[in-house]
Amino acid sequence: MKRVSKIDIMTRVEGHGSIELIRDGGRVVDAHLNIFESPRLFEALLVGRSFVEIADIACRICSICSTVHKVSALQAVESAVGVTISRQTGLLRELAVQGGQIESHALHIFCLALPDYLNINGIQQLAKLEPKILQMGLKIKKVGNLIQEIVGGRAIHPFNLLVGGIGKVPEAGQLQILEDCLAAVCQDVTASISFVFGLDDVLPLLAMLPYCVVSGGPPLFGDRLTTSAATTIFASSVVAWLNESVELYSNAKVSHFRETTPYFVGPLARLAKSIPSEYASHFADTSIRSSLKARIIELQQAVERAQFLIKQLLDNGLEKEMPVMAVPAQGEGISLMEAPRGVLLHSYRFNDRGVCCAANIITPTAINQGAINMSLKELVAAMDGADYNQIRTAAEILVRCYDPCISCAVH
Amino acid sequence: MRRLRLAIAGLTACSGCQLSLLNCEDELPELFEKFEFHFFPMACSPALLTGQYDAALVEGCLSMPHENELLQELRRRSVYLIALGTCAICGGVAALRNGEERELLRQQVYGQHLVAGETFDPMPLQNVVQVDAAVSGCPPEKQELLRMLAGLVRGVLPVNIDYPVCTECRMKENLCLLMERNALCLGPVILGGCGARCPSLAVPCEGCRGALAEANLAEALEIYAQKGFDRQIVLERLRRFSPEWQQ
Amino acid sequence: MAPQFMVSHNLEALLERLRQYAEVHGPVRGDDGVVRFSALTPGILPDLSAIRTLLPPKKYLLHPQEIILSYTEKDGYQAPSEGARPLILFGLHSCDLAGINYLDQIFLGDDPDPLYAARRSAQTLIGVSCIPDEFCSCHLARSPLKPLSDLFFHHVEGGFAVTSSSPRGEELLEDVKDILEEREVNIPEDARRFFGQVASMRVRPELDAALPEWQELADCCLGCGACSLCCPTCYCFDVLEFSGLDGRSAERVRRWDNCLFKSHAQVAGGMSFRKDRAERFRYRYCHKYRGFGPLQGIPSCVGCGRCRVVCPAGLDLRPLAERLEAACRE
Amino acid sequence: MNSTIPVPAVVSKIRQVTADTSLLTLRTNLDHPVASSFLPGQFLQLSLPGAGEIPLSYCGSPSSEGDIELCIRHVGHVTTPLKAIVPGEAVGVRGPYGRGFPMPTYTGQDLLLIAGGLGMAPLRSLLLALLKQRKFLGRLTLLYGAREIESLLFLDELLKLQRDGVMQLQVAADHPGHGLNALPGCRIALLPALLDGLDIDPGQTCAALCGPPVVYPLLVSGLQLLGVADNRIHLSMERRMKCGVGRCGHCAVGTRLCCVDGPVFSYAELAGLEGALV
Ligand SMILES: Cc1cc2nc3c(=O)[nH]c(=O)nc-3n(C[C@H](O)[C@H](O)[C@H](O)COP(=O)(O)OP(=O)(O)OC[C@H]3O[C@@H](n4cnc5c(N)ncnc54)[C@H](O)[C@@H]3O)c2cc1C
Ligand code: SF4
Ligand code: SF4
Ligand code: SF4
Repeated sequence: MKRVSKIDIMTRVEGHGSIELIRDGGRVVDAHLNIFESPRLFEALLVGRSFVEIADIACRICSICSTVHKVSALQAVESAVGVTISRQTGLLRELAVQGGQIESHALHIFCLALPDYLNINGIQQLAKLEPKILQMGLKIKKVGNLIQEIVGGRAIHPFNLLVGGIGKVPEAGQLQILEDCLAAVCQDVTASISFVFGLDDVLPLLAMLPYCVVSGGPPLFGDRLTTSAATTIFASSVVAWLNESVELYSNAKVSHFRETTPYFVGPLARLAKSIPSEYASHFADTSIRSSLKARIIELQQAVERAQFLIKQLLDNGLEKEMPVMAVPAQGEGISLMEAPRGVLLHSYRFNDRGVCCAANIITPTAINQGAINMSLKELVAAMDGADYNQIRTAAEILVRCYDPCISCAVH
Repeated sequence: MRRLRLAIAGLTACSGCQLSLLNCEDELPELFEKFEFHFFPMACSPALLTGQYDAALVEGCLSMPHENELLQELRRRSVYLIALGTCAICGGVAALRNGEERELLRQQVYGQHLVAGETFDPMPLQNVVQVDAAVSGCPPEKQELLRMLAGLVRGVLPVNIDYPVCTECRMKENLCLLMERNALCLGPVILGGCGARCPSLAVPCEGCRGALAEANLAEALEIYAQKGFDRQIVLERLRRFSPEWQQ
Repeated sequence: MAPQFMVSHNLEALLERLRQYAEVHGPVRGDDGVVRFSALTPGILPDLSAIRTLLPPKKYLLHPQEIILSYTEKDGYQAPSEGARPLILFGLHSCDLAGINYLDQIFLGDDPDPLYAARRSAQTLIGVSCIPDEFCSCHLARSPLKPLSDLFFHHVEGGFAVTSSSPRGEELLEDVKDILEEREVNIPEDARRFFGQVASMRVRPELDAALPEWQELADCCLGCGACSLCCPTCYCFDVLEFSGLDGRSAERVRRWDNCLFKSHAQVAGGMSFRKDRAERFRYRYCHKYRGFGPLQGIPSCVGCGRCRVVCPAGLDLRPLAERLEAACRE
Repeated sequence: MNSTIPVPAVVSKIRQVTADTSLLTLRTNLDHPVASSFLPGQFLQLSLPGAGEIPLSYCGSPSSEGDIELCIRHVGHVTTPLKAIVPGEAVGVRGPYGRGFPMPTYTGQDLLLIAGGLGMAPLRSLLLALLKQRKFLGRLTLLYGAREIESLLFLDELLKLQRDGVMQLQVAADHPGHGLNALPGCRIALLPALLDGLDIDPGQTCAALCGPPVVYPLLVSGLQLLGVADNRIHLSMERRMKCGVGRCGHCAVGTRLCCVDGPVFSYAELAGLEGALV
C-alpha cells in the first residue's frame, strides 16, 4: 500500500514548502516537492497600479531577492514607458544587485546550508560548533547588506532605486567605505572557498540536467537565455519557452519545456558555462550536489565585480542626478535578469495613463521545480533500500542545494 | 540569567522580518547566547513546537487556515506574542486589494485551476489572537528588533510609537518633500520610528510602517488635494500597506 | 570700546581665525535649499541672507536624541563622559539668541542639567543683525527674553559693525583686531531692540477655552510636531531606557518630545490629561505664551516664524494670539 | 553631585499587598536625603535598570537607616518588570522631589485624610508622620475607598489604629468583591459617599486627599459642602512625569508644574487653573 509521508515544513529555506515521500511498505518509492505557500497574487495586485508604483510593490515578493526584484521590475517598467537611465544609475543598480548576490549567497552558505555538511541542525548550533566560520560568513554577508544599504537605502526592500534614476546618489566617501569593506573580506572569501571545497559531499552523484542562463549583458544582466545546448531564446520568447502552467501539487506555476527533461537555473548553471580554471579540478562533477561550491565561487565573483563597479563609479566621478522624468505611456516591457537563484523575468503592460494592465513574473525557484522533482526521484532511486530517515534527510539537503526561495516561487 | 526560549515563525510574507533578524550580523553571535531559537524554521531544523516559549515573534499576515492553526498554537504556548512587521500588524502588501473579490484575483493569476488550497483575504494577526507588542516596518528596523529582544530579556515590551514619520524627518533637518517638492510623501499620517529613512534620501515616504493611530487623514487629504493629487490615488497609496485606510 | 568695523570681504578671514579657537558653525544653505546650522569648514561660507534655519540652534544644546545615562552592574548609572567640545556659533539672529536665553533659564540655574551646562559653557555665541520677514513676529510682540551674545555683527554699508557684550567677546575682539578697523559707524537699530523688554503679552487671565478657533485650528493640525520641533524654545523631552542584550547594562535616552502627541500627557492605563488634538493644541499655545511653573508669565515665543514656515497645514497662531491679547487688554 | 543621576539602592524586602500591588523596601546609602529627609506627599524617581524611571510617592517614614518604603502598582513598562524583582536586586533612586503636605499647618487641627485606591500610598506616609505628633493634633479621620475590598491596602495596619482609638476609619468599596463579610462596617459605595453626613468642624479641619483624578471634583465639592475652606483642602495631583525636576514639560497642571509646584496643591491654588481637575 502506498503511503505519503510529508516533511511538514521544509526548514532552512525561504518560505513554506514540504517534501512528500511516497512509501510502499518500508520502501520510499517516490518523492516530490509540495509548495503550499499562500499566494499573495502579486500579478493581480499590480494590475491597476501606476507604473511608478510597480517596483515598490513587486520587490515585496521576497526579502532575500528584493533588490533584484526591484531592479528587474524597474527595467521592465522603464522599457515599457520608454525611459533611459543614466550610465551612473545603471552602474549603481548593478552594484546593488551584486550586493544582493553577496548577501544571499552568504546567507545560504553560512546560515542555511553549512549545517548539512557538519551534521548539525542550524545556525544556532553552528555558532557553537564553528563560531569562527560563522563569523567569517556573517562578515561577508554584512558587506553585501552594506552595499544594498548604501545604494538602495536599505538592505531589504531598497527604496532609493526609482523609475528613471535614484533618490540620492551615494557620496564618494560612502563608496570608499564599501571599497574598504570589500577589500577587507577578500581574504575571508578565499578562506571560505577552501573551507567549502574541503567539505565532503553528503549526497550521491545525480545526473546533470540541462540548464539555462541569462546572457547578453554584464554579469547577471542580459536580454536572452542561453541553454546548455547553446540554444538562444530572446527575451520576447522566453515566456513561451518556459511555458508555465498550473499544477495541483504546487501553488507556484511550473515550467513545461518542450523537451522532456526540465531545465535548471541558478549559480551552478551560471558557473557550469565556464568554470574558472583554477577551480576546475575541484568540480569532480557539476551535478546539483556541487551547488555550494558554485555559490561560493560566485560569491567571490560578486565581490570582485562590486569592487570593479565601485572603481568605475569613483573614477567617473559621482554626479548628482535627479531621476529622469517619466511620462505615463502605453507600452510593454520585459526584463530578464539573474537573481541569486537563477533566471528572473518581470514583464508588464501599461495603458496610456501608465496604469498596469498585465503583469507576469517568473522566478527561478518556480522554474527549478521540475528539476527539483526530477532530482528527488533520482535520489530516491539512488538510495533505494536506505533507511527512511536517511532518505528524508538527504531529500531535504537535496532541495536545499537548489536554495529554493518559495515566496518568490509563489508570489 | 536564564536563556529565553523563542519561536520565530513566518506566515504569508516575504520573510523580510526574519531576514532582518538574520541581518543583525554583528549581534547574532550574542543573540545565540542569550536566546534559544527553538522554533525558527527559516534558520533551524527541525520545525517542531514543543513546550512553552517566552515569546513568539510572528511575521506575515494570515491568509490560510493552517496558518491560523499555527498561530493559535504559538499563542497558547507563548507568554508574549509579538507581531513582527507591517504584514503582521496591518496585513501589508498582500492585503493591497482586500475588499475586492479574492476569487477573481486568484483567477487572474491561476485561471480556472483550483490550486492554492483554501485562502482568504489577508488579515493582521490581531484579528484572531491577542498581540502583546508589535514592531512595525516593511521591513522592521534592525535597531527596533534588537531593542525589542533586549527588552524581553529585561521583561519589558517595546513602548508604542505615537508620532508620524515627519517628526523624525524634522529632527533630521531634511527638506520637506511634501511642502517643497510637492511630492506625495505619506510622512504626516504614517507611524514613525524609521528615522524618516526614505525622505532622508529624498524619496517620499511610501507608508511602509502603517497608519499612525491618530492620523489626521482628513487634513492630510486636503493638503494632498491642494498639491494636486487625486484623492483616489492618495488613498490607493495609503492602502499599499494597510488596507484599513478607508474614507 | 568703540564699535569696530569689518569689511564684508574679511568674513572668510574672520572665520579662519575663529576656527583656530574652536569649530565654527553657522547657517549654511544645502544643495537641497535647506538652511541648517552646520560646520563652517574652510570654503564653506555662512548664508547671512537667510532669515531662519530649519532647526534652531537648540539642537546644539539638547540633541534631538542623546544618551544621558548609561548603566552597568558595576558602576550603576553614570553620566556620559563626553566633554563638551568648544563651539562657536556664528550668525545667530536675535530671536535665536533670545531662545537660548530662555533655555538657559530652564536648564541652568541652581541645579543645572549637566549635559546642557557643559555644552553651553563651551559655546561662544556670535549674533548677526537681520530684517524680519513676513513670518517673523518678533517685532509684533515684545519679549522679555534677552538676546545675549558674546559678539554681535550689525550689517552696515560695506560690512559689519562689531560689538562685544561679554568678556569672552572682548577677548575674541582683541584677538581679531587686525582684520577689523576702528571706524565711526552709525549702528542702525536691529531686531534686538524687540527683546529684553517688558512683555506686552502679559499673563493672560483665563483664555477662552470655548473659542471655536481652538477646534478649527486643531482640525487642521496634523499632529506632526514640526512646530515645536523647530521652535527655539520648545524643550519638552521624553526619556526612554533601553536594555543591553546582556540584560545587565542599559542606556537612558532623552529625546525631543512634543505636546501634540497623545502620549505626552498619557499615564499608565491609557488615561490622558489632554485627550484630543484641540486640547493639545491649546496646551502648546498656553505653554508658549503663558509659561509654566517658575517661568510662568514669561512668554517664550521669540517670534522666529519657524512654526508657521514649517507647518504642512500652514497653521498660524498669530491671529488668535492677537485676538486674545486684544481681549485681555480690554 | 548631580541630582538627576540615580543613586544605587538595593531591594531589601518585598511584600505583595494585593494582587497587583506590592510594598518594596529599598536600602540606600545611610545618609542620603532621598531616604532620610522627605515630607509626606513628596516623591522620588525610581529607576529599574533597562526598564526605565518612574515617579513614586514615599509610602513610609524618613529613615536614618537609609530605608525607603514604596508601594507600587504593576501596570506598565517599568512597573511590570518590578513585579519580578527579587531581594538583592539593584535599582536607582533620586529625590526627594516636589512639595509635600504642609505638615506645620496641621498642628492643632483636626485632620481628615481621604484616600482612593493607590492614593493610600502617600497618605500612609502622611499618617505615619501624623501619628508621631498625634498629641498635637485634634481628631484624626481616614476615609478610604477602593474598587473592591481585596484591593484595600494596609488594612491590618489601619484597622489596628482604629482599634487603638488613635484614628477613626471609614471604608468604602465600589464593588463587594469576595471579601465583604470579612470587613464589617465597609460600605459598598463610591468614595465621595463617605463624606455624606460626616461630622466635622470645618473651621478646625484640614483635608488631605490622594486618589485617582476622577474622584477629586466630587470630593472637593463634598468638602466645600461641609464648609471646608479651599485653602484647607490639599490634593496630591497626578500627571505624566519624566524628569521630576521641572524640565521635561509633561506634568503641567494649568500653568503650574506638578513636579516642582506640587504634587500637593491646596485647592485654593488649583481653583482658577484650567485643566487642574478633570
Ligand atoms: C507624584 C507621583 C506619585 C506617584 N506615586 C505612586 C505610587 O506611590 N505608587 C504607584 O504605584 N504609582 C505611583 N505613581 C504612578 C506611577 O508613576 C505610574 O504608575 C508609573 O509611572 C507607571 O509607569 P510604567 O512605566 O509602568 O507605565 P507605562 O504606562 O508604561 O508608562 C510609561 C511612562 O509614562 C509615565 N507615566 C505613566 N503613568 C504615569 C503616572 N501615573 N504618573 C506619572 N508618570 C506616568 C512614566 O514616565 C512611565 O515610565 C505616582 C505618580 C506620580 C506623578
Ligand atoms: S518630507 Fe515627508 S516625512 Fe518629511 S516632513 Fe515632509 S511630509 Fe513629513
Ligand atoms: S519613511 Fe515611510 S516608507 Fe520609508 S521606511 Fe519610513 S515609514 Fe517606511
Ligand atoms: S512659537 Fe513659533 S514663532 Fe514663536 S519661537 Fe516658537 S517657532 Fe518661533
